[in-house]
Amino acid sequence: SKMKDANSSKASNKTIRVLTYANWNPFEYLKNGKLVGFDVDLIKELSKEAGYKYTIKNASWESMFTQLQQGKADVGISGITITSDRGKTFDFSDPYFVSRQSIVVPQNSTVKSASDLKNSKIAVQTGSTGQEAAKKLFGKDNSKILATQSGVTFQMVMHGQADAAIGDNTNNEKFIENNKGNKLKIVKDDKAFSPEYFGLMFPKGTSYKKSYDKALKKLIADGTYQKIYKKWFGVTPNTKELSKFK
Amino acid sequence: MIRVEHLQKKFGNSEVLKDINFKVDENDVVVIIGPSGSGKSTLLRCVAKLENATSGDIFFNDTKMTEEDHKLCELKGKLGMVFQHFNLFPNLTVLQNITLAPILVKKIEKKEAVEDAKYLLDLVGLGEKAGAYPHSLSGGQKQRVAIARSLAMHPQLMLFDEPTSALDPEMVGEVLQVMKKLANEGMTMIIVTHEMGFARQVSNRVLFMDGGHIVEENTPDELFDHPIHQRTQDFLAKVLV
Amino acid sequence: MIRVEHLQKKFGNSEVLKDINFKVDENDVVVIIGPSGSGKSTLLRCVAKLENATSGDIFFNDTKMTEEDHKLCELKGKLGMVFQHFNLFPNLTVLQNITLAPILVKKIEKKEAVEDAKYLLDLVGLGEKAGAYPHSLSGGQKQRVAIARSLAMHPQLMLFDEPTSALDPEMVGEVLQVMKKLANEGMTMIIVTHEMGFARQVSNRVLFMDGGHIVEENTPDELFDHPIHQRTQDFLAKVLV
Amino acid sequence: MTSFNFQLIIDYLPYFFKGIIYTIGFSIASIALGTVFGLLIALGKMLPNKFLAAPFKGYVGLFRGTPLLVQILVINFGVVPLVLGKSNSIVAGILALSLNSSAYIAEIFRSGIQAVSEGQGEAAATLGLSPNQTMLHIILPQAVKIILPPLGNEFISLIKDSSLASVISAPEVTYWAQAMNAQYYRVWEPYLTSGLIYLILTLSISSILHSVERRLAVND
Amino acid sequence: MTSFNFQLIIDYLPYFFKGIIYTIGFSIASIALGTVFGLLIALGKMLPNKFLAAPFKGYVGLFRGTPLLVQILVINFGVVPLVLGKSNSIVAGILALSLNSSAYIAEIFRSGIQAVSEGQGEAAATLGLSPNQTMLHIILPQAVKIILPPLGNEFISLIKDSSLASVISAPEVTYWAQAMNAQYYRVWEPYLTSGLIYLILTLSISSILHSVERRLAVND
Ligand SMILES: Nc1ncnc2c1ncn2[C@@H]1O[C@H](COP(=O)(O)OP(=O)(O)OP(=O)(O)O)[C@@H](O)[C@H]1O
Ligand SMILES: Nc1ncnc2c1ncn2[C@@H]1O[C@H](COP(=O)(O)OP(=O)(O)OP(=O)(O)O)[C@@H](O)[C@H]1O
Ligand SMILES: [Mg+2]
Ligand SMILES: [Mg+2]
Repeated sequence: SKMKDANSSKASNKTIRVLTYANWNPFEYLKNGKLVGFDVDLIKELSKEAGYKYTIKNASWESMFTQLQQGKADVGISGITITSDRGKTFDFSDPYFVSRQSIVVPQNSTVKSASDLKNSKIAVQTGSTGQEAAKKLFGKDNSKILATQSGVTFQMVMHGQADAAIGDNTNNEKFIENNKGNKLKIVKDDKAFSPEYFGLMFPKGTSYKKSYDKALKKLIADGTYQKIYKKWFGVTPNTKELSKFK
Repeated sequence: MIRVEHLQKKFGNSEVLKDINFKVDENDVVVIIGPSGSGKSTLLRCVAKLENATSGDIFFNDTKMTEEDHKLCELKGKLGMVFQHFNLFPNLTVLQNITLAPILVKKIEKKEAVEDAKYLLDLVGLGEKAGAYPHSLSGGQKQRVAIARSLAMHPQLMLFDEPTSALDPEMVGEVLQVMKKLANEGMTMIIVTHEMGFARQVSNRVLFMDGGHIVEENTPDELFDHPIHQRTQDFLAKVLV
Repeated sequence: MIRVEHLQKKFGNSEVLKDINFKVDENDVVVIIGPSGSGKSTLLRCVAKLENATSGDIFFNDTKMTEEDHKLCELKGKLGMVFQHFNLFPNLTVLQNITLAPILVKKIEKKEAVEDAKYLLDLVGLGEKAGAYPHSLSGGQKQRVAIARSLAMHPQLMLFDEPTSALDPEMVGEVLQVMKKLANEGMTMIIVTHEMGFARQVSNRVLFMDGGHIVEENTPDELFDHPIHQRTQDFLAKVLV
Repeated sequence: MTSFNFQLIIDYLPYFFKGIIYTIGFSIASIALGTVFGLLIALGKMLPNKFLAAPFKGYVGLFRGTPLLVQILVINFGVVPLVLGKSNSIVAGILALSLNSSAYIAEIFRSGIQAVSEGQGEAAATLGLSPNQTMLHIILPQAVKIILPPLGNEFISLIKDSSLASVISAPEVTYWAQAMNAQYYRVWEPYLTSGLIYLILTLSISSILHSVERRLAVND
Repeated sequence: MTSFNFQLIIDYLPYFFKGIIYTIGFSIASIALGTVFGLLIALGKMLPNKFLAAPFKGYVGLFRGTPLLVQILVINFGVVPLVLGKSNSIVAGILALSLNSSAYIAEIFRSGIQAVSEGQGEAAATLGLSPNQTMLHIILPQAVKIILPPLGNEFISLIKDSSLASVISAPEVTYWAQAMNAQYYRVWEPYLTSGLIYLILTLSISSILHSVERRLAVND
């Protein structure tokens, strides 16, 4: 504990500026006006462990990227998927969450897997990893991949403008759970959709990456991570999946 | 031709026309005189259906002019009016100002309408202004165009509201000449004017208005030479010096 | 007081004023007559600096009026103008129309300005219309308000562009009376008018314009009784019948 | 900002060109329809009979009062499928943009028509012109001259608002900018490009309107 | 639509009320500032000297030609921190909305000022009023009467555009609607509520303007 004290006194004059886009229950959202969620709890524990004070601010998705790029903030945590494209502009921490895409179709649909969607119209959220996955499966220039806002993808399926929507599975489950009358169902296809890994996102060349990576390892080791995960997702995580990231 | 019965006009609470009764027969030339604010313009505007009377009736060729009259437009075309303030159309040239209504309302061939318009422009001494826009005309020139525009519809009844008030004396003479010619050709006219000499020469009846009433009505010679009412006498005394 | 030298005014290619020269001394009353379109209004507008002359100079109290003159506004306040078309301010009541400039430009106390305005309104016979808006006035009433509005600035020089053309003869007499009184009090005036009788009584000089020229300039008696130029003779022959 | 990558823009140029065609098409069609509808609604709103005018007033209140995005979604998922049997993002986009802008344009027309002096209508009436003829030949030409600047505002808003059609996947300029942003995770290249395109389009329309204004001002 | 859950709305009402305060505050401040700036820019744009008028023309072109969203972001992350030392979403939101709407309002003022007859300015000039006095006492009162309907358009657009301030996390109505949507994964409850709020706000402003219009029309 002596060691810890020294650590925090050394770093206490450093305040980390954290950004998030609080629009994704249960990762981060406003509950009765307060910023809550898995990411919010995690960054709190991670910062404490790394010995930083921190402030967390709600920003829009795009302005979060812009501000990080301009160095106006130090870290973004918002269910951001680690991709090599993003990696050209930003640094990422080690992954802290594994996510998969899934397919949403009408309840009477016969779709069983992603391969059944060839020649179908597919709604995806602009800029999402679902869009990425759809392009990888069905071609980059496929005009049948319809990009739109989140939420509207489900409307498109319900109104027949699209045959299916591809999006983050957590998202899909939450929506269907909360909108039971919409006659939609989820089709999972773990073979088609490779896992995605969420990471903390830093401006390129940051010095904080190292201390947060260390803190994450520590939290996983002492079970804090698992406690937070259970609180928000109701299940215990398979932390082994995290280490499959390369 | 036109018959006005018990016409009353109020603006809010002020009664501007009070129980007006008169008749204009075909070929009549009626002149209305009276002091400023006596209601002369308002009366003409009621006859032209630009104002709705508060009560009373107006008959045109024995047809009652009602607000709902579907043929009001058609009626109006038979009834020309020259305004105190010209009201030329600023978006149209002088020639277009004159030919617009004949072409649209009377469905006259454009070529014919232009010819007629040019004849009328020459008549009012503005032959060379056919292509000009109203903004570039002097006051007198505007008024003459307005007269030509009304004449172009060859209406059955012409209403003139001080048509020469913006004209110089030289032009007044020429315009009055035109109006006299119209009168001789049998055009029915109601004229608000202060040109007493002209009134005497051209009209067969003069109405004197004051305070919203027709105070006196007579032939020009009788009214000018032997006015009956004190108010008429006072007015003419000042005017005819 | 005012001196015009070699004034020329073109609208595009048409030369409306051609080498105009004249002088108005203090207490002068100059009347300008001439046929429609001869340039009378344009000349007044150049003097009032509402139009910029194409060439030539205008001096006011020996100061050259240039476009860049910072004191142009101040100068303009000393120079009243009554328009052929009234140009009352529709957003203001009659009283406000009259008191606006004295209060804003002359910085006169509001109470004083209102008193003066009421005196002037009575003068033009519109005492009871102080609270009315211009839209509810007859043509003649509007013109009288416009005259009162100009007088309220007690200018050194008054320009009148056919100030009585929209008035009925009764009112013409009264307004001319006011103008006569102003002349007697020593007000310098330039008046475009067709009231030849008035011109003779009130003016000490008459200019006859035609086609953008000052054709003839003389005392009223000389000009009306012994016109020199043929054009003047023709014009007066038609007008003075 | 990390170094600006022009190559990305060049790669995406074909898509932006396609997008420009759609954006211009959306804009022209909606400006034309919106102006016609707007004029009709202005005339309706000025009907002397209060009951007849009421629906037009309601129309203006509703279309100005609710977000265009909602109008686009409702028309795309609700109205168009009802009429055509299926969603069509092009039809829905043009329809929504026209209906929305017509509410604003109606108010602009109303202001211009009311600014034309009453004497004009009276002179036309005494010449026997019908109310329609008076409106067409006398009032409207004078009104249009007055309202050109605010009409320009509205047309410009419309061009920019056409970007909202991207939400129903109409492949116009913003759709491709978003696609480019999504593909490369770059903000500046796509949005500066699309911003420049909109700037050029809006400056073009306002210079067209300015030259019309100048032409009409000649007979002042 | 799945069953509409009023309880969710009731739970969120306190936030919506807070949001309404912000939205109204944004709107009133921006309407006031935008109108003042707009008038100044209109006067600048009408300067007879072309060189002096050019920057005002440029301003209008730029602010009408680029997306409001971009203007908000640039002002929030670029301009405000430069002046205040740090970002402030309230200041930035009001500033961006005012500057943006002033470009549109300038064009509206210009149309109204040009529609007032020249004789008015001439009469005022011969009475010795300075150009400023003429503008203030004679031209503007008449111009404002003419332009009330398109001004209403602009004020309404501004109220709705204030929702874009949610992008810089200004806690106005749309911000809370988005938060509610994110928390519950429900579309209709949050967006119908916010839509209704905007509808009420815009109908209020247009009925205020209509009554001003009626009052001014009396002396016609
Ligand atoms: N729209 C109106 N609202 C209120 N009062 C009005 C209106 N129009 C006219 N009046 C009033 O009605 C009276 C008669 O006006 P009218 O224009 O008919 O007079 P006039 O006899 O034509 O006068 P002039 O010879 O000066 O033209 C005037 O007192 C005028 O103030
Ligand atoms: N803005 C203008 N553009 C072109 N021509 C003009 C313009 N203003 C006046 N004119 C022309 O200049 C000439 C003189 O006009 P002005 O108004 O000075 O005549 P006026 O002597 O006052 O006539 P009136 O007695 O009819 O009022 C006319 O031929 C007229 O058409
Ligand atoms: Mg009259
Ligand atoms: Mg003149």
